[in-house]
Amino acid sequence: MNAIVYGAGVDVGSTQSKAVIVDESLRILGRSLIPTGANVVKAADEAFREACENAGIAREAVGCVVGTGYGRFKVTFGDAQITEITCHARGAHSLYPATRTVIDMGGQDTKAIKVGADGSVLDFSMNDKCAAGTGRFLSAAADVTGMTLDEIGPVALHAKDPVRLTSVCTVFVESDILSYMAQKKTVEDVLGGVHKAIASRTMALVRRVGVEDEVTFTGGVSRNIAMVRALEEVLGTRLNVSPEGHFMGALGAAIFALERARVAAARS
Amino acid sequence: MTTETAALLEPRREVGVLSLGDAALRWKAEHPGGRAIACYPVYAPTEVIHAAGMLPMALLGGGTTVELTHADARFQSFVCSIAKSSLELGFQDLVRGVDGFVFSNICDVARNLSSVWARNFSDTFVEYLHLPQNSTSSESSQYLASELRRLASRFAEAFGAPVTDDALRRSIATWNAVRARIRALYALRIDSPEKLPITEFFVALRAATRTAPEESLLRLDALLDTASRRTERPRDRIRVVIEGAFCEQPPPGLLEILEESGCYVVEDDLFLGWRWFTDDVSTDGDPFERLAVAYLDRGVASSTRHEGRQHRSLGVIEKVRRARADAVVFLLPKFCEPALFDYVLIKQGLEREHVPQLVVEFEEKMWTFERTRNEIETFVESMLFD
Amino acid sequence: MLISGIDVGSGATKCVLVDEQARVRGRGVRKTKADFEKVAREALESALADAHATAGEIAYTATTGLGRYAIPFRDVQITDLTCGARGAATLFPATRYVLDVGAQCSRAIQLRDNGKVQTFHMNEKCAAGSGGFLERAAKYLGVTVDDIGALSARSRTGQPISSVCAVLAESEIINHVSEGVAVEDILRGIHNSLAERSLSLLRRVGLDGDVTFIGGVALQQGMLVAIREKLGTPVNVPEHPQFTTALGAAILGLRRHAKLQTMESAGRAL
Amino acid sequence: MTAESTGTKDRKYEGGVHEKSRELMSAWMGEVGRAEAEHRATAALMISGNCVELLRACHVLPLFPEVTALQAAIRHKSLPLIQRAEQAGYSSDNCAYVKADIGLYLDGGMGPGKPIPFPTVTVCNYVGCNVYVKWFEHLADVSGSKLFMLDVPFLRTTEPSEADVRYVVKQIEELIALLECVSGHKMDIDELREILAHSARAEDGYARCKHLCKRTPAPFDAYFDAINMMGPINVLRGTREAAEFFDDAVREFEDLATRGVGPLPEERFRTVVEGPPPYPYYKSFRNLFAKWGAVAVQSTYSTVGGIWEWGFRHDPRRPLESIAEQMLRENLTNRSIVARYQQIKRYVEEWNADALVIHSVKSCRLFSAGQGDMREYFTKELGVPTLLVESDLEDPRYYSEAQLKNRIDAFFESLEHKKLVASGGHR
Ligand SMILES: Nc1ncnc2c1ncn2[C@@H]1O[C@H](COP(=O)(O)OP(=O)(O)O)[C@@H](O)[C@H]1O
Ligand SMILES: Nc1ncnc2c1ncn2[C@@H]1O[C@H](COP(=O)(O)OP(=O)(O)O)[C@@H](O)[C@H]1O
Ligand code: SF4
Ligand code: SF4
Ligand code: SF4
Repeated sequence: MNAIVYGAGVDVGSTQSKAVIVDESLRILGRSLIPTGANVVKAADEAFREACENAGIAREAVGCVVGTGYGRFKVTFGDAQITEITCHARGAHSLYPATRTVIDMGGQDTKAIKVGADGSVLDFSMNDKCAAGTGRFLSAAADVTGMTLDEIGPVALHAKDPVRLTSVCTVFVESDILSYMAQKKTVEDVLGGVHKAIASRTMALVRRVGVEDEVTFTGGVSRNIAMVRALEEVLGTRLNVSPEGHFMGALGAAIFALERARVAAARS
Repeated sequence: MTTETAALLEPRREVGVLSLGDAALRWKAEHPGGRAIACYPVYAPTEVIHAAGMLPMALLGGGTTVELTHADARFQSFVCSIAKSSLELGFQDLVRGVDGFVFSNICDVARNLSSVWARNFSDTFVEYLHLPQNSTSSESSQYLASELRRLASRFAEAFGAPVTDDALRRSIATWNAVRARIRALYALRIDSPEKLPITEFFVALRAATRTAPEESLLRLDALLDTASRRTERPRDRIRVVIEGAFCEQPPPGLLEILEESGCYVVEDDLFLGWRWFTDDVSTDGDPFERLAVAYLDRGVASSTRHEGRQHRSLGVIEKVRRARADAVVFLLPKFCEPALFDYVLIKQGLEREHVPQLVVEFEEKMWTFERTRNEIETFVESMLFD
Repeated sequence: MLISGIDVGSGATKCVLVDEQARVRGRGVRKTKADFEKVAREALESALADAHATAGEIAYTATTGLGRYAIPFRDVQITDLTCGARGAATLFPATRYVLDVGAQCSRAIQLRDNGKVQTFHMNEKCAAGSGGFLERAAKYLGVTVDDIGALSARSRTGQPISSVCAVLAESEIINHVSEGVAVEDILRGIHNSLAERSLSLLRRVGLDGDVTFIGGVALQQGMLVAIREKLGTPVNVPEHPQFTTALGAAILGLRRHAKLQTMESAGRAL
Repeated sequence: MTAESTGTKDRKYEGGVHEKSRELMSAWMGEVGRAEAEHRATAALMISGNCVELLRACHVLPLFPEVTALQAAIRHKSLPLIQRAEQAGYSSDNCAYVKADIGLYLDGGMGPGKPIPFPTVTVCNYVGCNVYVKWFEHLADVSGSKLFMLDVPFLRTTEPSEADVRYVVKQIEELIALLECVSGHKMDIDELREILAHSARAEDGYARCKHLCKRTPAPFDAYFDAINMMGPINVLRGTREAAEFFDDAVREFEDLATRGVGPLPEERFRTVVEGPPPYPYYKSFRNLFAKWGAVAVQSTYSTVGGIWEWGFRHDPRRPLESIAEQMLRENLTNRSIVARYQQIKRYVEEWNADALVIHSVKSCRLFSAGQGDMREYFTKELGVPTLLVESDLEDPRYYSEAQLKNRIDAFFESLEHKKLVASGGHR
């Protein structure tokens, strides 16, 4: 009997770990999202377990597991490791085959990826050594304003006169925001300014690889509607944003896993 | 900005706020066939440019007006703002109207910028002057004279604008006059700083770096006249020399905070290129050689050149004495290697002389000044209330 | 009669009440929120409750810290550096150097004989080493801020942390955790690197006399151990380090108030 | 950050070249250490486009603060020195080479009676880098030595002007007079010619070694292994020992090339590397590339002292002029960054490289400022796959292994894919 082949991708990010299980038709059967926390090995395992549960299959049924993200070498049960850059490109390509540019905004870094027609990486650029202006910056902004990550996006959309920030350094965003609030700026304008600042910084990154339509926005921050709009504004083009955006790296990894599993199955 | 200062700035706003390109276009509209050449605000061969019938302008970066979206891809995060924002001006076409750029060996960043500029905007005139760093060699002045002549011949080639010896002599005389006015304004501020707030002076000087010298003369005279007739009450403030912002200029808001927090700025190193010579340049003999000799023996002390004759700190200590200042406030542009290096030697010299000092780092695109205000206020509190 | 000193810091807002003899009568603290005025009032109320006093007894209010201008009911505002110096000199008159590590700012101050500021140095713009970073690290490591100090003090060998950037240091920390480094060693490592940064600030202003360590981070035992170890000289720590700056503000306020009163009575006498 | 295990063992490849180079360099360090006791005149000099031959001919022992700084970094001793200098007021944004050097002095490790003596004179060969001017001003200040500013005009086009050459030659003459004065030895022009002949021979050998890297596999890594040749070519140039060193090196590499042996078990990618190496993490950085079978077949850093592979040699018949020409034209740092693009382009084409790797270092703006533009040029205009990574050449605080690894892995993943596609295979 020919067993069904599954592939799993586990994306161990700096803040959150994501896992996705796909079947042979690249359908997503299950997914999971948990905070990475302090024990990375455990987080990877947990994410995988939850995804299997969510998919309703046994761990053992998965033919191949590919680890990606910062903690990819911590996916101890994984069969291979691939960087999230390659995985995001692949994931985005599978959902939007016309994708030529991917913008991945995660907790610690932002990447612009130029993608070939077959979903391979042609070129990429990342924020430099400095982590300023990434997802973490938004989390810090959420903290200071006393809101959740889900809330800041919709609020920022209502900005009338967005403030300008001196820097997008995560460490100093708090006092910058506090002093704007003290000047009686509205929360909407402050958050609007925060999103705008990140978008313009991202633009510089994207220019490095060149903007080519279609552009797909992935990573945790793609869930933030204000960031989507701010990026669309600076790019002057519409973005593909999928509900799976946060899982794109894991999805790409799962697809790679499936391919490997197929090869292995064919061999045996 | 308080409404009071805003009102003071109003008359000069016109030229001060225009983009470099628009300021050039405005002048060119009045001078059909004219050309404009921009240089960093450190030493600039203003006489040679002027003698070729062109307008010398200071390339001052983009301040808070441009968002960096192209230049960030060319220069990394550890490069100063002025280099990035001037390149950005190019990419955003905000220097259209400026016909050429003259760079010189002020630092490694500016040097690389000149090449990157030339590569990205291959249709503009870009020239690089090597200003001698050896101030003691018997060949130095000849060498600089040959550099200035080379520049003049490049102008002739590119624009058909030759520089005759006579024209250059006349230009030297004109710029001597401009520098004399600027010196008079500085003297006024040393004497009664309350008559000329730093922000107003800053805007006036900034305007002078993008106006023809003949027009600057009139404007500066008017300012000198108005200011000296004012009857402001001197306030209880400390007198400071600011040092370090010789290339990337501080945001006017930062200067305003300085005065608001209790300082009178009585000397500085802003827009040095427009007041480079501490004394008149001779107008007889070979004018190229006269300029070269003056560069070597009566140029201001500046971080952009090697001062072979005396310790780095002596120039600043001299300024403190001459301006009867109480303290030195270093305004250092973030990532500016020459300023950050010289700071150390100057600081040590000031410590030996017991001159109080404060260090503040800035970026031209700074918007909020809370931290800086805090530091300056503390500094003033520590000096004023004993 | 009471004088209040309110320090609106970037992390916490602290209030200290002193009486005419400059004795501390009450303290209050609240986490700083965007509405500075409200937070300041809350901290003040909490201090009043602590002192069993009423708002009517307050004769003069001095504000300091990041939000010093945002408090409309203040009589005077003074910078936190001046106040920190004054507070430290009040508690330990021999103080020559003050190290103040708060939520976002670290600073080293050199004092003159009279408790005035001579020179100071703040952390640079790109600054990983402050209390806020510790709070976030604590969250990661699953411990509370109150526990950090004791845990770290227990470690014998700190795990070196190299990153200059707070954000990047976090991932480094995570890395260590997953490699099985003990939580206390990581905390100690953080404290060591924070201590190193603080000391380099101190060394910039000089180091040849009594050091007083103030600010919220001085509450952490491990940090103290790290600093003492590196410094090799004794370090004074107030009983309530977090309130030192507010105390300084109150003391300066008290002087100012006394001066105004003498001027007033002199005026009346004329 | 602790170097995560990369799965590859530290490379075993080390040959006679490495060993001999270490011997020669420690002999020179020994001389430096004895200089004071032996009352020998010394002069501090910069590596870029240096004129070490003049010092030798005047019997003045050369000191190279840059070499001192990089050795501190390789031995993981740079951080405390940098911090020491920062306490004295240097900014975290200043070039860390300078800070390590000045830090060494502040730390008491340099000066009278120390293994590294104060220089008798400080000769600032201002070739390109403006930080040199600051550095030597500071060094002259702490050591109390006389500073000679040898001002070398920037190469604005492809050739120096007559005035440029005249200016430099004049200064060289003035420098000789000064050196003669400090050493008490009158320079003999024939001795200088002999020294220059040694130089030319070493230059020839070095160039031949680098050309051998055009073979597949390349017999050595022209970035990492070239460092071992940079001591002899820059510091010891003009000595018989250095000339012989390169004769041996050519022999060794020719043999390897004939046998088809390279520095790695398998050469899978050929790269050209731009920018100085991260000395504090030299080994682990190398391993990040070795893991992928990536070998540098050319590098720009190896030409800071001089570019020899296009044929320039010091000419004993025109001693002063050829020294001036070398300083003005034949080294990386005095050329514009755009001229560097052309140099790299030739490397990529003639050495048959797959990709360009740019290592951008925060300390050195001379090298780095504008490398983003370089990346634009190579990726967009030439279509050469280009990787840009950042850290520092001296300051360990700017090295983040996890970040570097992420970028390097992703880059080679995509190169590998391209190779697969090109060879008709698929994943
Ligand atoms: N519900 C949400 N709404 C908006 N933004 C979110 C949400 N959840 C996470 N994010 C953003 O996504 C970031 C994490 O993105 P992710 O791609 O998981 O990064 P990493 O892979 O580095 O962990 C967070 O820092 C946060 O800014
Ligand atoms: N109970 C506590 N135990 C240990 N550390 C504390 C405690 N309370 C506050 N801190 C530390 O002190 C910091 C706040 O210090 P504080 O001096 O109040 O800062 P600021 O004046 O900038 O608001 C916090 O970030 C935290 O690291
Ligand atoms: S600000 Fe400083 S670093 Fe920047 S271009 Fe000017 S001199 Fe160079
Ligand atoms: S602390 Fe801020 S400015 Fe510094 S590297 Fe980190 S994010 Fe960038
Ligand atoms: S800037 Fe670069 S070339 Fe100049 S001294 Fe520093 S490391 Fe050397």
